[in-house]
Amino acid sequence: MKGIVLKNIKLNDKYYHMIINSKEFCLKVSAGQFFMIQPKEFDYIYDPLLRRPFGVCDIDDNKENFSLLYMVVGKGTKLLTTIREGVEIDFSQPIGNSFTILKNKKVAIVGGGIGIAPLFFLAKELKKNSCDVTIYFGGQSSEDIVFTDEFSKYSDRLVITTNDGSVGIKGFVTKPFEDDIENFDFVYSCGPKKMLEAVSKISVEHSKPVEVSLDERMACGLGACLGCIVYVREGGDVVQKRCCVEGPIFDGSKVLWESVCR
Amino acid sequence: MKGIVLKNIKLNDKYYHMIINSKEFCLKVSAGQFFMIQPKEFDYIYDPLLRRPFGVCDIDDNKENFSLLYMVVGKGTKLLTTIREGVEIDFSQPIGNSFTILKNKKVAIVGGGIGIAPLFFLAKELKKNSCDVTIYFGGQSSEDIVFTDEFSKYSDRLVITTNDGSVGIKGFVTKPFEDDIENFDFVYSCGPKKMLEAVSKISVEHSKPVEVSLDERMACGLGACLGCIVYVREGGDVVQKRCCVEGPIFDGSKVLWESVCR
Amino acid sequence: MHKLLNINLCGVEFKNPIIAASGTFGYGLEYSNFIDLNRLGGISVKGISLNEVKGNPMPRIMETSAGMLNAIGLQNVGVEKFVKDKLPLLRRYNTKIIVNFWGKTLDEYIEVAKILDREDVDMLEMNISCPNIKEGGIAFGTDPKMTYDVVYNCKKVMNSKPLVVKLSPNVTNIKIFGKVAEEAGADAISAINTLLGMAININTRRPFLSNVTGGLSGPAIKPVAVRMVYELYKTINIPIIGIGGIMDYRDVVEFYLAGASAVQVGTANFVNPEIPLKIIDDLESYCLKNSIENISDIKGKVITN
Amino acid sequence: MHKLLNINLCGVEFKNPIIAASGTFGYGLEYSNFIDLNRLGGISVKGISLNEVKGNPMPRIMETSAGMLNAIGLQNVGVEKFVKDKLPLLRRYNTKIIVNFWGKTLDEYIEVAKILDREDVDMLEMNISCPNIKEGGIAFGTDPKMTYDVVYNCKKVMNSKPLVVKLSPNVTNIKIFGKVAEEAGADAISAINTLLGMAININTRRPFLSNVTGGLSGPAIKPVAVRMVYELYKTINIPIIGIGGIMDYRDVVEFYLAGASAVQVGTANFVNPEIPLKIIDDLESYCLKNSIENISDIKGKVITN
Ligand SMILES: Cc1cc2nc3c(=O)[nH]c(=O)nc-3n(C[C@H](O)[C@H](O)[C@H](O)COP(=O)(O)OP(=O)(O)OC[C@H]3O[C@@H](n4cnc5c(N)ncnc54)[C@H](O)[C@@H]3O)c2cc1C
Ligand SMILES: Cc1cc2nc3c(=O)[nH]c(=O)nc-3n(C[C@H](O)[C@H](O)[C@H](O)COP(=O)(O)OP(=O)(O)OC[C@H]3O[C@@H](n4cnc5c(N)ncnc54)[C@H](O)[C@@H]3O)c2cc1C
Ligand SMILES: Cc1cc2nc3c(=O)[nH]c(=O)nc-3n(C[C@H](O)[C@H](O)[C@H](O)COP(=O)(O)O)c2cc1C
Ligand SMILES: Cc1cc2nc3c(=O)[nH]c(=O)nc-3n(C[C@H](O)[C@H](O)[C@H](O)COP(=O)(O)O)c2cc1C
Ligand code: FES
Ligand code: FES
Repeated sequence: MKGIVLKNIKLNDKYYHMIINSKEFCLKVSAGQFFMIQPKEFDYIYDPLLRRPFGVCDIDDNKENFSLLYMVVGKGTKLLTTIREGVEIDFSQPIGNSFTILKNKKVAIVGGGIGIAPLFFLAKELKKNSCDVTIYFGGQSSEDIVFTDEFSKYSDRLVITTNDGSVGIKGFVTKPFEDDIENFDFVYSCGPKKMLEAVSKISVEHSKPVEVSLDERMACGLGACLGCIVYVREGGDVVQKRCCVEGPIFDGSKVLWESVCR
Repeated sequence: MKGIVLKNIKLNDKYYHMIINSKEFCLKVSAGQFFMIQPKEFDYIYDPLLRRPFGVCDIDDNKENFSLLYMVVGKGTKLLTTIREGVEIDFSQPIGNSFTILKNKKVAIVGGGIGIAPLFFLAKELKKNSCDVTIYFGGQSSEDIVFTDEFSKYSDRLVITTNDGSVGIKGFVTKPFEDDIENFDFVYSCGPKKMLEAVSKISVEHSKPVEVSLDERMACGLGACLGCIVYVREGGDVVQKRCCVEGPIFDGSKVLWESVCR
Repeated sequence: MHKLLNINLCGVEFKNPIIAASGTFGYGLEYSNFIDLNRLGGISVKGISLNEVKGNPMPRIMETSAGMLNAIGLQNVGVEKFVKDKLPLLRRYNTKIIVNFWGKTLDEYIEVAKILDREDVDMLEMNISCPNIKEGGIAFGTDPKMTYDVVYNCKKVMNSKPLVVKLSPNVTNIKIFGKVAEEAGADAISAINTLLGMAININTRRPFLSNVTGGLSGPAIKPVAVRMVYELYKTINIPIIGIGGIMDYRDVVEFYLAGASAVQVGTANFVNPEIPLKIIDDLESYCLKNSIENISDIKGKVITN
Repeated sequence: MHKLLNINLCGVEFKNPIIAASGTFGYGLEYSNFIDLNRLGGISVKGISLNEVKGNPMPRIMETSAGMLNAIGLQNVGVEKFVKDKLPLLRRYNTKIIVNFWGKTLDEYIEVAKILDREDVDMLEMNISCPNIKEGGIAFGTDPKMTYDVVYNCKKVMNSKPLVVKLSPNVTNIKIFGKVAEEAGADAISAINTLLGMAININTRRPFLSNVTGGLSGPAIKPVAVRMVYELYKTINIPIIGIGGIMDYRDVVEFYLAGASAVQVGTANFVNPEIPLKIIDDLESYCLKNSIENISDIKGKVITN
């Protein structure tokens, strides 16, 4: 697919927000899905080579534009920051499974750092379906805490934590979440793997269903390369799932965390 | 060296003109010299890898800005077109030898296609030194004929030819040049190697001194890689010259054309 | 439709010489939602073995400059499931099916070859060059005697299908392996598989791949691949399928000039699944523009005097 | 000044482990107008032979994806002129001088080694891996017996200087060559030289290099180089100088973790002559930031369990 970059805004030194116009994409996508994007304007440049995966952060109400919230970490994301408004960019269809969208439930959303990106779209969908939404949003420090106004709009409670205490509660995001867990029917999470593992364990201990969005390194995003395997318990067996097409959303209670975390 | 890109103007589908601010560069450069430029904004991208050589096309009267006139042929030059005004760009010092700047002589300047680039700077210098300058400027077709107003300003006669006759005289630029050759004391040329060979032969036949600017593929532009060798007669011997540091300007009567042309 | 691009490889008619490379195209079906598989000349499926293989632990892939490293470890469903579950679905498409296969032992190679030879596939491609498994794989591809044995013995049990032998670039002299495979009965050679490489994460001080080393593919390796195809073309008489870093039609022409009779597109499928189709279109235009009646006319036509 | 980066290689003290790679730095002097040579750990000069060599016809270089091909053909002024004209000028700089050398025959290797051993240079680096000349060069580097003979015989005539042997990556098993060189008396190994590659101009249908094939260098080959250094480190006990695609300090750290005791920077010098100096600065900061007392502390420290 192709679409025009409408905005590519620097939020702070670490995060950017890009809005792309594509009705075709918006009509297909659901919360939790991601896409692969060519992190450069030119297809004849082979460094960086592969497309990069990003979660869908938001869709406008007219279903014409979608956005990605991205953190600058390496070559690809650095180059993404230089893409100018008005440029046509190449990306894949929406890929993967999506979060379960419940109705009229009390849900917790736990996001860590850039893991917050696909949770915005999720919160919006859950609110539309009359859920009571509590968002736990944790970061290293204040610059990781972005989009708070928007998150307030799509949640009933927004709990912010930072490791250095620069905004919100000082400490890990899992702490306030664990304190409140008995209030919830369902838990959603995205963020660093260590955090997802903790969120899943806490949820399991309290017998709460939990869905996590996993980021594995990806080459194809099509289910072909077998580079993005996640090990999951199914019945009594451990089975291999391709994070790109059979994920990125997994039942947190089933994931073999020891094979994932590094 | 580094400098700010002040302009990067599309002249037509084939040619661009870039102006870079760098007093340091301007104070050192003389007509016929070239420089290597990183054809991208980012040094952590390794495709394209090497810097690209370009002749110096013009220097402003305050010696603050210099320009390059470039033809879009491959990856590097395509990327060059995307460099935005205001961006800081990395380039080498002025490299190589330079054209002999005569005083009060009648000179012919023969340029073919993009070979015209360094000849503009040359014409300006020769005019400053009270030479009578005739410029022969040949191209495939009308889009190769750029900067004619400026060339008129720095020449006493401007003869334009195109292979397809779309502007100027139809045919090769060497024809009108050969017709007039007896009028000149000295010949300068830059352009396709076949043309340089022809210009050199004609000059030698009429016992006119001739200087040509040669384009060899270059990796380092420093004299280190030995990738840009030109074979030249010196005394009775044939010697190897590095086009980058011992050129790019050669005595056209001395060049071993059979080893150069391909 | 594609007269300019029709080729015959060991008696099999391909509508065009663009084949999806093994391991980069799954079982083909993965791509069916993204591109029209009917347009491809052929598909070489992920390397099949006698029994199901789970592959290496994660992480298995890493990008490098103009290339990528992989150590998937030949994960596959095994020949039985492949034939039962994947092949019938794949056969619905009008494209040639090449089955890439391998074994941990000589007997496994023979067994898989025997099974596949009876099935509805167009060609077999023997992988003796995978750098990412401990047993078998690359050992068969880096010792001429073992290469001879495995090719000879598989060919002996095959009655109907052409056998392509896929060579490893991790050798001092690829000509020897081409020659040996030819002598042992190979109907064609494909070259190259990946170069053995390694990358280390300086923050964790661990290799980026759990397997420590992996196979390097992509544009970075194209010059090595073109050189090897050229060397093979001067040495052997059976056709060569050129592989390595092909990203556009120009690369295909380059491999043809070096001596290839067809090509496989690998890593490019990851970069953008539409690349093979674009190559087919562009290659056709190229032939038209250059008055080339059939792409085979330029095979080996590099001028080196 | 650079305590963090001081290293001792075969008894020679380097102020830092960043050495300019042979063939990419001329005779050093070419760079003296662009950078302060005194800051470099060392310079490995362009491969020197007994007699002057004019090299291959043009064209000799071509860029490829994240790399370049060269077939310079070891053009050099010959050992006599080098010693008379270049060495005295180079010696004015406070940096270690490694003389890369080669021969067309065993006798030539020995002769050059003998001459250089008596001169005011710090180390000799034997090139048995240049892919771009017909005689000698790579033949010595792809046959273990020849490798042994040339190393053993050169070492025998050398009394004072350490001998580094530079290996070719164009072999099935580099460990064998490392082992053989060590047994024959090499004091250190440098790896790797260029990979043999080829590129064809589809418009002219001619190879981009007059020599048809050439040596591939640059970031494209880094994964192969790191893998080979890692393999060598596990096999031999003499120090390894890591070479191949180094562009920044992170690459240097990667080679160290794989097992290198020093590195050479090659193609990067063409990309920007200031790269080696930037690497030195950045490497120092890296050591400080990570509380590494001396860069050697991380040698071979890749974690592979
Ligand atoms: C399903 C999914 C959704 C994602 N959503 C987002 C998002 O919404 N916002 C965001 O900022 N980031 C997201 N990421 C992570 C993002 O893809 C990486 O940060 C990005 O690819 C890094 O590219 P780079 O070139 O800057 O870094 P480099 O380190 O130069 O990348 C090198 C290679 O590693 C891969 N890679 C590196 N880090 C990661 C990672 N953490 N996960 C997967 N692949 C990686 C790249 O794809 C590439 O192939 C997501 C990842 C996945 C798998
Ligand atoms: C001394 C000198 C002065 C030059 N002055 C100008 C000028 O003023 N304006 C202009 O438009 N062009 C000039 N050129 C040619 C210009 O350098 C090439 O067109 C440019 O490098 C092509 O780069 P690319 O990436 O677009 O093409 P690619 O084909 O992708 O380049 C691949 C490689 O080949 C080299 N290369 C390709 N073509 C040439 C060529 N004709 N000459 C030298 N190297 C080449 C590149 O440097 C690069 O390493 C000059 C060349 C030299 C040697
Ligand atoms: C992820 C991945 C998996 C691969 N798996 C196989 C395989 O199963 N069998 C095989 O013969 N080659 C396999 N290869 C090698 C490719 O078929 C091809 O030879 C190689 O990647 C070079 O081509 P490229 O540069 O176009 O990718 C694999 C390559 C990659 C990148
Ligand atoms: C133009 C060029 C010339 C070279 N000449 C020599 C040489 O004379 N002797 C030698 O041992 N290696 C030579 N090399 C190989 C380099 O020293 C180095 O081993 C190789 O380029 C890989 O390192 P890099 O990727 O950093 O360039 C040459 C490389 C290049 C690019
Ligand atoms: S990224 Fe290729 S299979 Fe998932
Ligand atoms: S370009 Fe390297 S010596 Fe001239």
